[in-house]
Amino acid sequence: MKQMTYAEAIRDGMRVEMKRDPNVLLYGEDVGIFGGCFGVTAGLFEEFGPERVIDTPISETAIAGSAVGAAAAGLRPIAEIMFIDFMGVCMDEILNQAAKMRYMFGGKAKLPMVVRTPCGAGMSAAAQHSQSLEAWFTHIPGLKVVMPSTPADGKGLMAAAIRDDNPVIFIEHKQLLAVPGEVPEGEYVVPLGKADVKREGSDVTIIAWSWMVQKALAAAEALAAEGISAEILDPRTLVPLDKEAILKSVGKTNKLVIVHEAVKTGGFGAEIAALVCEEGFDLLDAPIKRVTAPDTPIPFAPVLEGAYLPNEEKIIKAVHDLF
Amino acid sequence: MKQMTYAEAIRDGMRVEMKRDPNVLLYGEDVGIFGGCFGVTAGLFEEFGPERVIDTPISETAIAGSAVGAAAAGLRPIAEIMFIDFMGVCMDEILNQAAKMRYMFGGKAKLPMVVRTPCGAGMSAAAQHSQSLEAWFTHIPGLKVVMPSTPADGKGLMAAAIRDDNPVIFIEHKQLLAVPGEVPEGEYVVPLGKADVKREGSDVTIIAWSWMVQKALAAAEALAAEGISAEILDPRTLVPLDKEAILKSVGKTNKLVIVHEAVKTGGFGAEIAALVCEEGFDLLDAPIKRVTAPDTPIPFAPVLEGAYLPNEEKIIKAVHDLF
Amino acid sequence: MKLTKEQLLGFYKTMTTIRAFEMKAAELFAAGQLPGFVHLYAGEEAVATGVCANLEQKDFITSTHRGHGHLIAKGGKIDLMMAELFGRSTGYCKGKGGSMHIADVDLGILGANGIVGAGQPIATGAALACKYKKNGAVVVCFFGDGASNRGTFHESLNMASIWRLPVVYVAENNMWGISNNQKNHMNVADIADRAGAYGIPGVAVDGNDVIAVYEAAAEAIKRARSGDGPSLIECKTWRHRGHFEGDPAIYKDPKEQEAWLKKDPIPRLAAKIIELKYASRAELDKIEADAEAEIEAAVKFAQASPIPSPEDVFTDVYAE
Amino acid sequence: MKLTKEQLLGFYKTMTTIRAFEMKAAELFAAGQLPGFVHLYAGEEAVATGVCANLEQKDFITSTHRGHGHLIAKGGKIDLMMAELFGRSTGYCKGKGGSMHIADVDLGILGANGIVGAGQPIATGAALACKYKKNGAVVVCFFGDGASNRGTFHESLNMASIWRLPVVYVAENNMWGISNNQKNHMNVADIADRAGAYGIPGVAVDGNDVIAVYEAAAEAIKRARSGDGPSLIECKTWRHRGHFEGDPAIYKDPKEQEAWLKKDPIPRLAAKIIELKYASRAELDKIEADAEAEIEAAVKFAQASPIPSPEDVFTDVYAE
Ligand SMILES: Cc1ncc(C[n+]2csc(CCOP(=O)(O)OP(=O)(O)O)c2C)c(N)n1
Ligand SMILES: Cc1ncc(C[n+]2csc(CCOP(=O)(O)OP(=O)(O)O)c2C)c(N)n1
Ligand SMILES: [Mg+2]
Ligand SMILES: [Mg+2]
Repeated sequence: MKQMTYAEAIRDGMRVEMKRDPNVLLYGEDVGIFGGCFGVTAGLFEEFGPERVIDTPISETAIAGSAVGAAAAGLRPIAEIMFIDFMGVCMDEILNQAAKMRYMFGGKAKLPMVVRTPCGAGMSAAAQHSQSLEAWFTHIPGLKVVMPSTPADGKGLMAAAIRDDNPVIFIEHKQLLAVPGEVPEGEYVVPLGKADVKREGSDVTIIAWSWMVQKALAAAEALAAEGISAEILDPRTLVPLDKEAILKSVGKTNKLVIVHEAVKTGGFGAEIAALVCEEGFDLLDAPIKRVTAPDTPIPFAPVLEGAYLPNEEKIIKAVHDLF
Repeated sequence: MKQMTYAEAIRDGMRVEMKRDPNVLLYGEDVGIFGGCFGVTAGLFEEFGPERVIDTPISETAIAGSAVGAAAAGLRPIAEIMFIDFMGVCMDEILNQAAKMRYMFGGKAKLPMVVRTPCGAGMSAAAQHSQSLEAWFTHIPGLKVVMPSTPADGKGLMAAAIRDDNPVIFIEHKQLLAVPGEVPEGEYVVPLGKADVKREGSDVTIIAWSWMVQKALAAAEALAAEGISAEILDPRTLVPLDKEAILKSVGKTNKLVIVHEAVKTGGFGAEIAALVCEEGFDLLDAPIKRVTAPDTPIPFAPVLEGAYLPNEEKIIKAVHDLF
Repeated sequence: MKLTKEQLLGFYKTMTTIRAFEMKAAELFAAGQLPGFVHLYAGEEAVATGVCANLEQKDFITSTHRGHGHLIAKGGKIDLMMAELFGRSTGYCKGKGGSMHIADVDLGILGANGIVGAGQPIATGAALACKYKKNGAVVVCFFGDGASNRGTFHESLNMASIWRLPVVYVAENNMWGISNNQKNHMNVADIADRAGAYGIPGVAVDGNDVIAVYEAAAEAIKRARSGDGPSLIECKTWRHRGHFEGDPAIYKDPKEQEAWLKKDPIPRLAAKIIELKYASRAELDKIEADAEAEIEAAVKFAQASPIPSPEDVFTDVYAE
Repeated sequence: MKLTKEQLLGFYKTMTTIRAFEMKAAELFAAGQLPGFVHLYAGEEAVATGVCANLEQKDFITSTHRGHGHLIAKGGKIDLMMAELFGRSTGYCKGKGGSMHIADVDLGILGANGIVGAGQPIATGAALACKYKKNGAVVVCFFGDGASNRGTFHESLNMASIWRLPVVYVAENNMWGISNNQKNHMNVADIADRAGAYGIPGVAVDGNDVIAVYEAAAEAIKRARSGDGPSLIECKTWRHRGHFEGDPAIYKDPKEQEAWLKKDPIPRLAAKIIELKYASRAELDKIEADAEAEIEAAVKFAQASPIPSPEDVFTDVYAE
């Protein structure tokens, strides 16, 4: 085990896999000597050279579309889209090519590709550089969707994403990049589709992912002090989703709060609520609460962005509403 | 009242508004003498001429993006995207420009624009020409999302969409185009945000929109024969959503089935289920069921597409599961 | 460049096979036997044929919604194609794709594509893989005049140029994007001129002359294979039919249609072959008849094939 | 074209105001007073100034992430801009937008934009509105060399060309897209050459020479205003600073940076003005000092302005 930040751990996941498999290569805007807009790829250009770590033009459509072609032709590309907000530029490539090629071809193609992209607000980057758009990708069959919340998960899920033979959308949270944690050295794989109980509890289940796991853990601390024992469940991958883990936890606590940073309407929290309401209705003894951003674009000014973001207090309040 | 098909009624909605306001113009691929890929714009080129009904190059990004600019500069454009499946090509324009401009500018812009686009399967058009992607748009604050299920709604909602000062995604179902119905003549506006009870009932609420309203009505017929009285609620606009109407109906029947053609995971049905589970939990006496397409791309062969689509039998089965 | 008898007769066989496939598809569609959209390549056979004659099995192509010709020219199996059009489980895609999504990855065919322009970045990425793997393979990207106006065109050609990728972009300029004529959708006469925006060679050729196409493609493919980067080839041609089957194409000027029908690439090649005395009319007729027979056999195969079972909907979404 | 004293002094005022705004923003950012991303225009002032000097209030512009210069040149109010950078409720966007989203629709400023290339179709659509309304207005679209590689560029210029829209596309070629040099992101020396792909005029000018920019823009804007359609102008320039504040720009060759700093457009214009005897050095210093004073006042205004209240998050999503 080694102490690493989330950014270092994700980089380590890429580095180990790139050493392991010469078909893995990485490209995107400013991923080379610049090291990526948030420094996540720093040093990889120096280590692997310009054939495997490639700066692209500002052409997200071609970045994502070429990753599809490269994967179909035998590579395992990792493509970086500098902000998840820019995924709109290459949605056709994700929606109609990456996600569907295998199915449309009757199972006769494999697309081992990873699209890495950072999400999230908290740095006053305003409406076009702060979004959380994971719900879109969960609504596209054929994709996998990964959202690590810790350094170790970041490394292990990255390895799993690279080794997976399907297109994986790998979403890194900007606010987590500098967060440190213990990370296994060398090859380390966290399987896709397995949720992780980040804190055990018995009175209420709080499902949260990415940055919101931290907020939920903080809320759980405060709740514990009042005598409410909250279980924090981190699905880690939204697709595939670990339904058993969700139903098991709700079966234990009979209360559910879902926390996500994305805007409320149409967020992935709705899917989890609907799932539990459909398959675990009898487990519930209270309404399912969602703690999310409001249905507005993301404002710039820190005070507004602070009001916009879900946080510890909002989570605590939602839990209180259930008791 | 006049007998019109859904396609004719939507066209009539556009025609009446174009006559009423010279700033309304229509453009898209083959909307001119070709009359649109599905004939919805037939005759408008002849009636309004090439300055107001304009064929574009195959450039969805520029179509949607230019509609934003045209609206910001004082027109009320109607832009057609030939299939909703192609919205991926212009998602940035929808997500980051149309939906957010007003907010980002601190309320100092108006974007009266309509993006018309057909959705839906049922014609063996396969995975890239058959999708139902409404959920994406509901997850973008700043947009309105309209999905008419009848000719009269098609006309009246089109008028409302054109008159609205916000970007409206207007989704027409290909399987409804030839469906006839009674439609008011002349100016006719159905306000956005008002659900419509398409059939009154007391035992179970079925919420469905677009083509699925027809399937739900057929299922309700069959259920009535067995003595189950189903209420069919058509939200008509997903954003704004008529929450009161939904909670009122569930309050009456205490049972809810949601039907949509989009794939299940992350579909708008999840949002409705989550809403009811959060704000109307005590109204429910059974799990909320969703009848949707499975989480797969849309297959080509008729037998596969038939198996893929939600239908009367699947709805009836879901209702039976609640009794 | 001197083409051999075998080459020209090979072209003839490919072109007549494509034509026979397309005319049969038209007939079957009209008879209500083919579901979905069907876009035919009739009239444009010289393009796919002349280009793909330069390719090896390891090379890749990306195709379009109008893909039958490309697939046949790259070696796609007629019976599996036909079965796919019928939506049978023996089809290339087990009935999941249909005409717009036929692919044979083992033959380097990365798929027909229902999204106009989508093949451009995919081809670019495949070329990146070829270059990276140093396997000597090249990629050909087919697309239409309409697709030349998509952003994908711009981003792809720019990317391929700066990375000197082994890819040839082939613009099939049949002068129409559905009902929209080239003169209304672009303000340049030659799509080939757009190559200048990327610092790559661009050439416009008579797309109804298979020899001209072959020669232009030979040069571009050689350039790509030897590491000298991408090119753009524009082939001027004409689609004989409506945009899709069922389109009466009222937007076409009947005189122009007639004039183009006279430039049909197949009789043109036949005349050339006869002039060169590589074959007699009767021998050419035999080639055509064989092509038709092959298509008939494919139809029989398709019609005798099982339809998929409903549970097949759920498979092939993810690789294990 | 002979420029008057008033014109040149006007340019000088605009350019020094932009520079003063940017240097103040740099200082404030370094002091931790400005939240978010801040991209500065220092070094590129001649472009916005020379272009916008040809515009009337009814005309439109679209700007970029590096937008302060465009906004000032089009008449944007300094105090409202500065207040927006501070995220105050008196700011142009009430603190909701920040540096990347400042707009003044009444002045025809359709916004800075955080999405590279996004202004291109927006400008195209605004030009469609101008043409349709026959109001004699034109549109100028500013964007960078990096943005010239986005699909939006291609689709927009093509659309504007076929529809003969009154729009001028101004490529600000500062040779960098963040850390990616032009020689690595495109394979042509002049972005202006891309105009040929759309059948429109394209010209490359020294973007650090405000007079050259003014003249090229005058011609293109006249063409647009008189109904003769769009043009592309490339202005070769250099950003003095990192991509955003905080970027040490290690990817820049210090020699090249130094050489370009010598070509700073502001001293160049000063020299010209003095040579023409339109003003003395002292008079120019006065203009500069006034500009700095105006910026100081704007900072005071901003700092004295209220911060938004949390409930403001919920307003301005929809128009009623
Ligand atoms: C992105 C996208 N936009 C629009 C369409 C609808 N469409 C299908 S084919 C076609 C015309 C294509 O024209 P061209 O590229 O010239 O090819 P051709 O049909 O002439 O072979 C259009 C508009 C599509 N499939 N994808
Ligand atoms: C679509 C999109 N891709 C990437 C970015 C990130 N980004 C912001 S500015 C920039 C560089 C832009 O270069 P250029 O267009 O030359 O403008 P400059 O910064 O040099 O003024 C990049 C890559 C973005 N904002 N939008
Ligand atoms: Mg064409
Ligand atoms: Mg630049």
